Parts: sequence; C-alpha cells; structure tokens
Amino acid sequence: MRKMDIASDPRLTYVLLILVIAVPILTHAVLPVPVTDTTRAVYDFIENLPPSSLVVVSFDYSTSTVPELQPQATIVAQHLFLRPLKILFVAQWIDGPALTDAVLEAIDRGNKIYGTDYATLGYIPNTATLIGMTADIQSFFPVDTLGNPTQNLPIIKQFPATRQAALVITFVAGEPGLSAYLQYWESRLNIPVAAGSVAALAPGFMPFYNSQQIIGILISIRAAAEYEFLEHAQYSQVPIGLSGATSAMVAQSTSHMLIVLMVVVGNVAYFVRRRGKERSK
Amino acid sequence: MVDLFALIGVWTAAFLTLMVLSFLYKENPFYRLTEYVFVGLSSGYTFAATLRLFVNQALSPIFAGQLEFFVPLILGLLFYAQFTKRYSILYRVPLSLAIGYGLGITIWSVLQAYFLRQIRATMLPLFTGDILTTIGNLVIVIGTILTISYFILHREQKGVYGRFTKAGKYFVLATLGAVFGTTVLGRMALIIQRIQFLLGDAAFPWRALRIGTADEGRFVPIALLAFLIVFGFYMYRKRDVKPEKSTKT
Amino acid sequence: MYYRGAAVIEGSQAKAGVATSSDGIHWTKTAVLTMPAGSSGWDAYSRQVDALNIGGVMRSDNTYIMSYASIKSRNSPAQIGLASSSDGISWTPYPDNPVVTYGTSGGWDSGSGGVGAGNFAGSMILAARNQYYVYYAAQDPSGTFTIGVATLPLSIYPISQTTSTTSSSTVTSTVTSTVSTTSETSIIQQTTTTTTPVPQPFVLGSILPSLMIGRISQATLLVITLGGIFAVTRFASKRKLKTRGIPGIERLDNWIRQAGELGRPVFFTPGTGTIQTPDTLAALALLDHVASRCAQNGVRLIVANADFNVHQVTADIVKNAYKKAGREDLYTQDTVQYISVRQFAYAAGVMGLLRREKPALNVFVGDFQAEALEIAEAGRADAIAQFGGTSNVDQLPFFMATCDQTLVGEELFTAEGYLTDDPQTISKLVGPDAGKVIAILLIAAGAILVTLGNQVLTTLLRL
Amino acid sequence: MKTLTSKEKRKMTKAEIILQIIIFSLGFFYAIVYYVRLPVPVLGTGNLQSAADQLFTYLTAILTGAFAIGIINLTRAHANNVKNRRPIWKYSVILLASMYFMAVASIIASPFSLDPQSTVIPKGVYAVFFSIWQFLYYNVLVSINATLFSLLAFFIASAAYRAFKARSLETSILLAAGLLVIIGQAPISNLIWPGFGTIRDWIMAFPNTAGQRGILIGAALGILAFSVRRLIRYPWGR
Repeated sequence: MRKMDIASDPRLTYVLLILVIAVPILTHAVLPVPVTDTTRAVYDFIENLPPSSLVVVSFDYSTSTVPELQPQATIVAQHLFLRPLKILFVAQWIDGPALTDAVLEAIDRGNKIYGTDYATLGYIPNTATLIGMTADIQSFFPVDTLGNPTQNLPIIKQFPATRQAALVITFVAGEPGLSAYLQYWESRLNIPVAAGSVAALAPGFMPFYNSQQIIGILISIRAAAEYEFLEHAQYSQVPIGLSGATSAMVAQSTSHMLIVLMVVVGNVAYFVRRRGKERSK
Repeated sequence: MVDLFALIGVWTAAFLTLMVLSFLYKENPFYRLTEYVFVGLSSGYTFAATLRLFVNQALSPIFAGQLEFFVPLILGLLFYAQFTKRYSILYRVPLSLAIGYGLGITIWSVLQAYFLRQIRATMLPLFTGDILTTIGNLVIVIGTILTISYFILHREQKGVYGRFTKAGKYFVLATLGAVFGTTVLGRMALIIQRIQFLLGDAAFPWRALRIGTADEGRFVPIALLAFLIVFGFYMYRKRDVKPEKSTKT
Repeated sequence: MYYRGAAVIEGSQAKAGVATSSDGIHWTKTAVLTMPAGSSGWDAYSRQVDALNIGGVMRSDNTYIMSYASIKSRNSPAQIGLASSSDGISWTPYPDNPVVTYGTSGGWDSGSGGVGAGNFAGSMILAARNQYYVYYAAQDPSGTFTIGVATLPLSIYPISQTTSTTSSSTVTSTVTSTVSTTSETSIIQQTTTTTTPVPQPFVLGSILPSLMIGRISQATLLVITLGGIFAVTRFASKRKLKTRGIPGIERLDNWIRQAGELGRPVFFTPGTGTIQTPDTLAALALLDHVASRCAQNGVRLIVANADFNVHQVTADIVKNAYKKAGREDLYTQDTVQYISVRQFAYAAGVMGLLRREKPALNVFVGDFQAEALEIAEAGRADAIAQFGGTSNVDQLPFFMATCDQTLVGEELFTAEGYLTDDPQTISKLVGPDAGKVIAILLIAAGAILVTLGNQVLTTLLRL
Repeated sequence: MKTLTSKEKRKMTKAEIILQIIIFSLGFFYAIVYYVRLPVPVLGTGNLQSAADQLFTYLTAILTGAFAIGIINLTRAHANNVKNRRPIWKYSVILLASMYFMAVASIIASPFSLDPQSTVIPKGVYAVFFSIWQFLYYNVLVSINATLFSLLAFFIASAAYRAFKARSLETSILLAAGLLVIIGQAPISNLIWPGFGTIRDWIMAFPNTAGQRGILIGAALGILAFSVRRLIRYPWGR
C-alpha cells in the first residue's frame, strides 16, 4: 500500500480543504467585512445617480463563474431597483440572458414596470452591435428577449440610444467584456463604466481604476458581501442573505489561512530537506 | 411545502456536482460523462441563441420590407462555403468583412484606451504636499517606466541598463504576486458555494441560481449519501485486481 | 483651490454633466444638469427626453448663462436657445427662446448637421463690447460646416459693467466647444491670437476648435509611434540584430543532457492554443529546438497536444528532428499524442502521462488557461526540472511558482526569434520597442512637467 | 535551417488581393469615420446619423449568418467517432443527443426562444418545454460547469503545499506579495490587525498598477503593430 502522506498524495489536502470550508458553513458563523474603496466607489456612484438616469447592466460571464459574479449581479441589481433609475439589461456572453432572468426573479422589483422602468434587450453578438446601439437601439435590437418590439417600449422611446447612459456596469469574467466598453463607450462617448470582475482579472483592471476610466471595481464574492453590507445599512428592507456572499466570508477566511499555512509549511519542509541534503554531500 | 419536481431537480444537481467532484479521487466514467453532457448542452443552447439572432438581425428586416437586407443575407450564407470542396475560398469573403471593420475600430480605440490614456494617467506629480500620495505617485511613475523597460527586447540586459530592467522584473513579480493572491480568492469562492449547496445550507442563494428553494435544499445531503454508496460500489467492483504498474519501479 | 466649471461633454452628447475638480486633471462627475419639463414649446422633445445639446456656458456675476440646441420633435431641425441658472445645475430657459433658428435661408446655415436626437448643433455664448455673441455650428446642404454668430443685447441678462468689460478682453477667436476652467483657458489663449468677432460665417478650417487640436495631436502621436515601429522593423530585418538572449535556453540544453544520462524521457506540451495563436507558434519553435537536442542526446521525447492542427505540425517537427539526427528508432507511435480539445480532459490526460512516464524534464510552453496549474503541479512532483512559458498574465504566477525557469510574456516570442534566428520574426518583435521608448519618454517628460506645475502635455493628451 | 513555422514571402494570389482590398478599405473607412466622428450623410432610411452606424446594421446581419457553423463542426466530428467506433463513441452519442435535445428545447422555450410570446406554439406546450429547459439549464448545466471550475480550488490547495517553493529571489518576491494579498483579503485578518487590509490595498493600487500598466502598454503596441500589418497583408496561413 503506498504510504499515504501529504507530500505524495494530494487527496489529503483536498479533504483538509473541504473540512476547513464545511465547518464554518455548518456553524453559520458570521464575520464583519471591512469595505474596500473600489467597492464603495461603485456604491456611492449608483447612490448619487440623479433620478431617471439610464443605467446599462451587462452580463458578461458564463455558468462557470456563477459563484463569483451572480452574488454581485443580484445585490447590485437590487440596489438599482431601489433607486428611481431606468435600467437596460444586455449581455456580451450567451449565458447572460438566462442569468439575468435568474437575478430579476431573485430580487424585489418593487413597483418598477417592465418596459417603462427596465427592459431586457438580450445578447450583443459582436462589436458592430455594441457600437451601433450607442447610436440607435432599435436598429440592433428590433425585439427584446420577451419578443416585444422595442419601439413600443416607453424606456426605448425615452432613451433611443445608449449614448445617453449615465453608467454602464459590466459583470465580467473575460473577453468580450470590460475592454469593449472601455474602448468603444468610455473613450469615445465618455459614458462612465463600472466593473464587477472575477478575482483573477481584478489586478488587470486596476490601471483603469487609477486612470479613472472605470469608476470602481467589485472584486469577486468578497465585494458582493461588502456591497450587501453597505446596501443593508442604508436600505434595511434588503435581507442580508440575498446574495449569499456574507455567509461565505468565514469559509473564505479559513480557506485562505489554510493556503497560507500550507505554503509556509511547504517551504519550511523544503528548506529543511535541502539543508539536510547539502550537509550530507 | 416541498414541491416534488423541484426536489428531483435539486437532487439531480447534487448528483451531477458529486459526479464532477469524483475526478478528485480518480479520473472515472462518471466524470467523463458530465464533461460530454456539458459540451452537448452548452453547444445546443449556443445554437438556439445564434439562430434567434439570425432571425432577428438578418430575416426580420427583409420581412419588414427593407429588401436591401437580401445582400447581407447572401453574404452571410457564404460562410457555409467552407464545407464545400470547390468554393471553400468564398467563406473568406464575409470573414474578411469582419476582419476589416475589426481592424479599423481597433487601431484608434486601442491607441486611446490602452496607450494614450495610460500614459496620460501616469503623468503624476512626483512631489505633492501629502507624503503618502507622493510615494504612491513615485511607485506608479517609476514602476511603469521600469516595467516597460523590462519588455524592451532588442538590447542585451547587461550593465547599468541591466540593473534597470532587473528592477522592472521585480515590479512584474509583485504584479504576478497580486494576481496569484486574488486568483486564490476567486477559486475559493467557487468551491465554497458548491459545498454550501451540497450541505443544503439555507444561506445558499437558492433563488438567485434558480435551482429550487431553501426548503428543498434541506434534502440535498440525502443525495450526497446516495452518490457515495453508488460511487463506492462502482469503485469496489471496478478496482484493478493486479497492483498498478507504477508502484513496482 | 476649488475649481468650478462646467466641463461640458462633446456636442453630440445629449446628457450634460457638471464636473468638479480639485487639481484640473482629475474630474469627478457630480451631477447632471436638469431643466423643468418645458411646455409644447420649441424644445419640447429634447427637454422631455433629456436630449439637451449643451453648447457653451459663460459666467457673469453669480449667474451662469448657457446656450443649448434642441429640437421640437423627433426629426425636426435643431434650434438654439439660452438658459440661466444660479448654481449651474438647475436651469430656467430664457422666456422667448429660440434665439437662433436653422434651416431658414437654405444657404450656409440651412441645417444643424445631423438630424433628430443625434444632431451636432454645437453652440457657445460670451459677452463682449456690451453685447452677447452666440456662435453656432451650421451645415449647408453640401455638408460643409461653418460657424455662424448671432448678437443679442445685454438687456436680456443684465450684467454689471465691470464683468462685461473684463470679459471683452478675454474674447478669443478659438471656439471652444468645451468651456474650460480659467487655468486651462489661459493656456489656450497663449497659443492663439485674438481677432475681433466679425459676424460673417467662418469656414471650419480657419478655426481650430480645441477638439481638433486634440485630434491632430493624437493622430501625429499615432503616426510617430507606427512610423517608429515600422522603421525599426525594417532596420532590424536588414541587420541581424542579436536580441537580448534568453536566460533559460542554456539550462534547457543541459537538462536534456541530464535526462539522457538518467535514461528518462523528456515531456513537452504546447498548451490548448490553435495554430494561429502567437504563443503556440513560439512553442512550436521551441519544440523544434528541444526535439533536435533530444535526438542528438538519444533521449526519448513525449509530446501531448490539445489542438488537432497543432498535433499534426508537432508530429512533423519531431519526425524531422529525429530523422536529421539519424535516430528514427526513438520516434515511436506514441511519441506525439493527441489527447483532447477540452480543457480538463486534456489536463487529466497530461497528468496521467506525467505520473506514468515520470519524465526527467517537463517543458510546457504556449497558450495555457486554468489547466496550467494542474499540469505544473503534477509535473513538479516527480521531475528534476520544469521549463514553462506563456504570455497569459493570469496564469504566469503559477508558472513562476512551480517552474525552475519561466519565459515571461514577450520573452516567449524572443525565444522564438532567438531559436529560429529568422530576421523576419526578430524584426517583428523588435519593432514595438520603438513605441515602448516613446511611451517611456512621454511618461518621464509628462511627470516632470506636471511636478513643475505645467499642464501642457496632459491637456494636449486629454483633448 | 528553414523551419515549418517561418512562412516564406509568397506572392498574394488574385483572390487574396481582392480580399485584402475588402479588408483594407473597410478598415481604413472605419479608422477615419470612427476617429474623426464627422457625421457622414445617411445611406439608408434608418434614423442613424452616420453611414458607419448604418453599415454596422448590415455587418451584423452578415455575421449572424454563421449561426450553424458550430453545430455542424461538432456533429461532423462526433458522427465520425460513432461511425468508425472510436473507443469514446458511446460518449459521442450522449453528446450529440444532449446537444440536439437542448437545441430543440431552447428554440421552443428559453430566453432565445423563436416564439417568446407563444403566438404559434400553444401556451401549454410552451410551459412544459420552458420547465424542461429550466431544468436542463439551471440544474444540469450550471451545476456541472460551476463544479468543473471549482476543481481548481483543490489544485491550488495541493500546489500550495507541494509546488510553491521560494527557490530563488524572484519566486520569493512573488510568494511574499501573493501571501500578503491572500492574508489581506481574508476578512478574518482584519480582526488580527487592520494593517493587513491596508497592505493588500496598497499592493493592489500601486506596485500592481505600475506592473499591469507596463504590460498593458507593451501589449497595446503589439496589437497596434499587429493590426496595421494585417491591414496591409492578412496572413491567411494554412
């Protein structure tokens, strides 16, 4: 039987990781989450949007990164519906429209009316559509996802082109995503852009935050928990568990500490073994 | 009240999750099955999406009377020439239209968003009243210059110039460290939500993922047990009688 | 110092925002201009749909006066009106707007350029020699743009004598479609001479609005950068430039030699990229080098592929390498294997191979996604050395942390140039260096100028 | 030695010259109109104010024509597997079955349904197919895909112990920065010492921004040279 120690067989580390995550979930432990400025920047911008501004929400991720971005999309959408805004839902990835429907069903849409206060336009297949819709929505989206002709929708009558948007927020897990809005909406029409990004891409977006091309970044599930905390503080009717992110924060901490521990222990063992080998040479 | 259909849905989801996780123990047919089903379902769904677009963008203008849309329709169908032997070159006509307009808009937008804007944003005052911003600005201006110098390829990186590019490499390494750190945040979030689901945790965002509701969620652990039994039995029956070759050497 | 000015967004932008800035460089958009919903008057459509086409804003005493263009109905021609406001955010229109109507004389100002919501009717207002001047852009049927001017008595918005005289001295001939704060106006003034406004149409060419200056500066910068890149490319392809060399290449050769001594195989995989991906092409060049070294040292090479076209190319490369060294016997059926196009199936296949074959050296260079970590980690367990490389920044940390030698980003392409020593490949690599040098010079110059308080470079790049 | 990868400068065939004219003219047109932003008078009757935007509608109509390419390629590949009984032919059958079943279900009732207001399809049939699609999408597809990706968390955990060694000064810098960021973003570290959070924010905001910006500028130059070169001559390759 091969010696089952941690070095040769990774499966022990897998079990350790599962335990480290399962225990905090079962005990429903909760942790306060300090809010980073990149998250607060997005929250404040949405909170200060003047009444009846147009906001375009773009779902640019797929089923594989649902755990990272669906909580963000849910909690931000809830915030948009709490404010007197006009919202258009679009998507640069094919999974976008289905994920949008799930978000719309999960949040409390208050007295907002479909077609007047918000509408789902659906999938943006190429850059031609992305640029074209800034000039005229109807030519590129003759019907919305529910099949209504867009020229009859009051929100499209009021905003015939997305160039009048006060903000476009993209939940992005890769290409096409933020780069399209940066290149074709922000740099050409000065439409403010916000990014909700998977953790792996967040460092790559920091230069755009520093150069103020984007007004803020929501970094993965932790930003969802921070946003939920901010939103609950101001709108108490928003339940804490809506995005499901806050309950994951303790498991987040324990799993991170496990990784740190294993890197440190791994390196200590490595140096001890190497010194042993040098001494034996 | 627990809705039977939703319960079956939740159990199937749990069973599939465990079939994928079984890859951690060993590469096995359960795992391979989920891969092929995943590719099948997502390709089918993608086809429905692109078909709906074709109807909206290419066909409905024609039905609405804009007859000039016949031209784009025919050009679009040229894509299928790649499956014929003789006319396969024709599929490059619509393709070159896409390539052409793509290159045209890329040149200016990349220049403005990624080159000009980044250079302008790095023109920061190197000495400001407040000490913290001064340090921050210094790090950004000098760091960006050094990182760019690291990627200059035509000169040997030796001597004084080599010292600059070495410093540039340290900035690249700090950046890769930041990417490494945040990637861990992302990956952990993925597995935490899966374990929340498998434990039937009420805090799992059931409605945001449209899998079912919290009260069906309570019964997920039963699926966990069922799978372990089935998987254990399968592994027991399938275990190799002769010891594995690799343990011999 | 607290600057307050209406940094108006370009003419065609229907939404006008007010931005405040503490240092004139970074603007934060604080609020959107609002105007009470008008009656069925001349600008009903735009007011109701917020398609307010803000022109210019001037300030006299403590009231702001604005000229703006808007339309009666969806496709009707634009007209220019005035409005005033005390705080610059909420505005009240001038009672008998519009002050300028288009499309009457059919001559030089028959249209406002464009129609409906996207019209371009730019306009601005300023007070000089106790009169108000409203400049507006107009387009005649043939499409050429001209600037028209309309004069209005001071009485419509009475301002005290002092401001009218001081503002008269600031009359400039440049029509700035963006009214900038005092510090910036002073800069633009220095570059242009002041001419007395003569109320007859100016042809666009003669006046360079600040936007045009910006366009030209950006266009020249692009031409310089591209010119530099292609000049260096031509220069490099003529002279055989020795690029900066790759640290890992020598170590790679002696690792292969060690593998020969230990009698263990070498493993190579070019990742999941297609035949057109730059990373995959660089990987194939490296494979060419590795395969010929392995053949010379009599080492068994195993290659695993994810893309079918790449698989065929790698098979040719390895077969040629072994044939050239006269070691066809080492090239067997499973030397080059096609595993699967799907990410995790490919990774699982590679990990299985690494565990079974226990290679002395793992080389995984090319276009990798999330599966890179699995391969790197599985290889690390048994191999004496790992050699990795990719240009995908998201995966580089895992390469660096698990490989003895990693080609970072463009080093991968330099390796390709170094190995193939084909002048074309090297010159294509070395070309963009010209752009990098330009970028470094611009940043250094800009940072120093800004530190000394001079904004000319940042303003030039911002337009 | 001329390797397979270096392409000799062969003359462009007549067809390639025509294609290059299309690419160059369209590219040049968009580069100019798109940059100068002068409203060119409108071609069609649409209310778009520039020819470039009007042309976009035609381009989109052309590009959506390629809707069936993906499904044709997959069907051909896996049909071959089944025809000559490759070892994985059973899986290919499952793949084709699930693909066509999902395609039919999604065409009838999903966000991409061809008849969302069920004018042609009776309401009852639509509702049944919608629940089938919902089950296939949210319960099956999301579960498999999210779990497939979550496997990576395990590989990071095992790599953390077995592979991430501070072998050289370079990897030590990387690991140090990485660990500081990991600690900083775990909410629990804020209870031990709030400084962890500030360190993490500082690393992300300054050194990371500098490094990423350097890489970004380098990449932008690469794309610029790459695009202009292709405007002049597009390498059609194989």
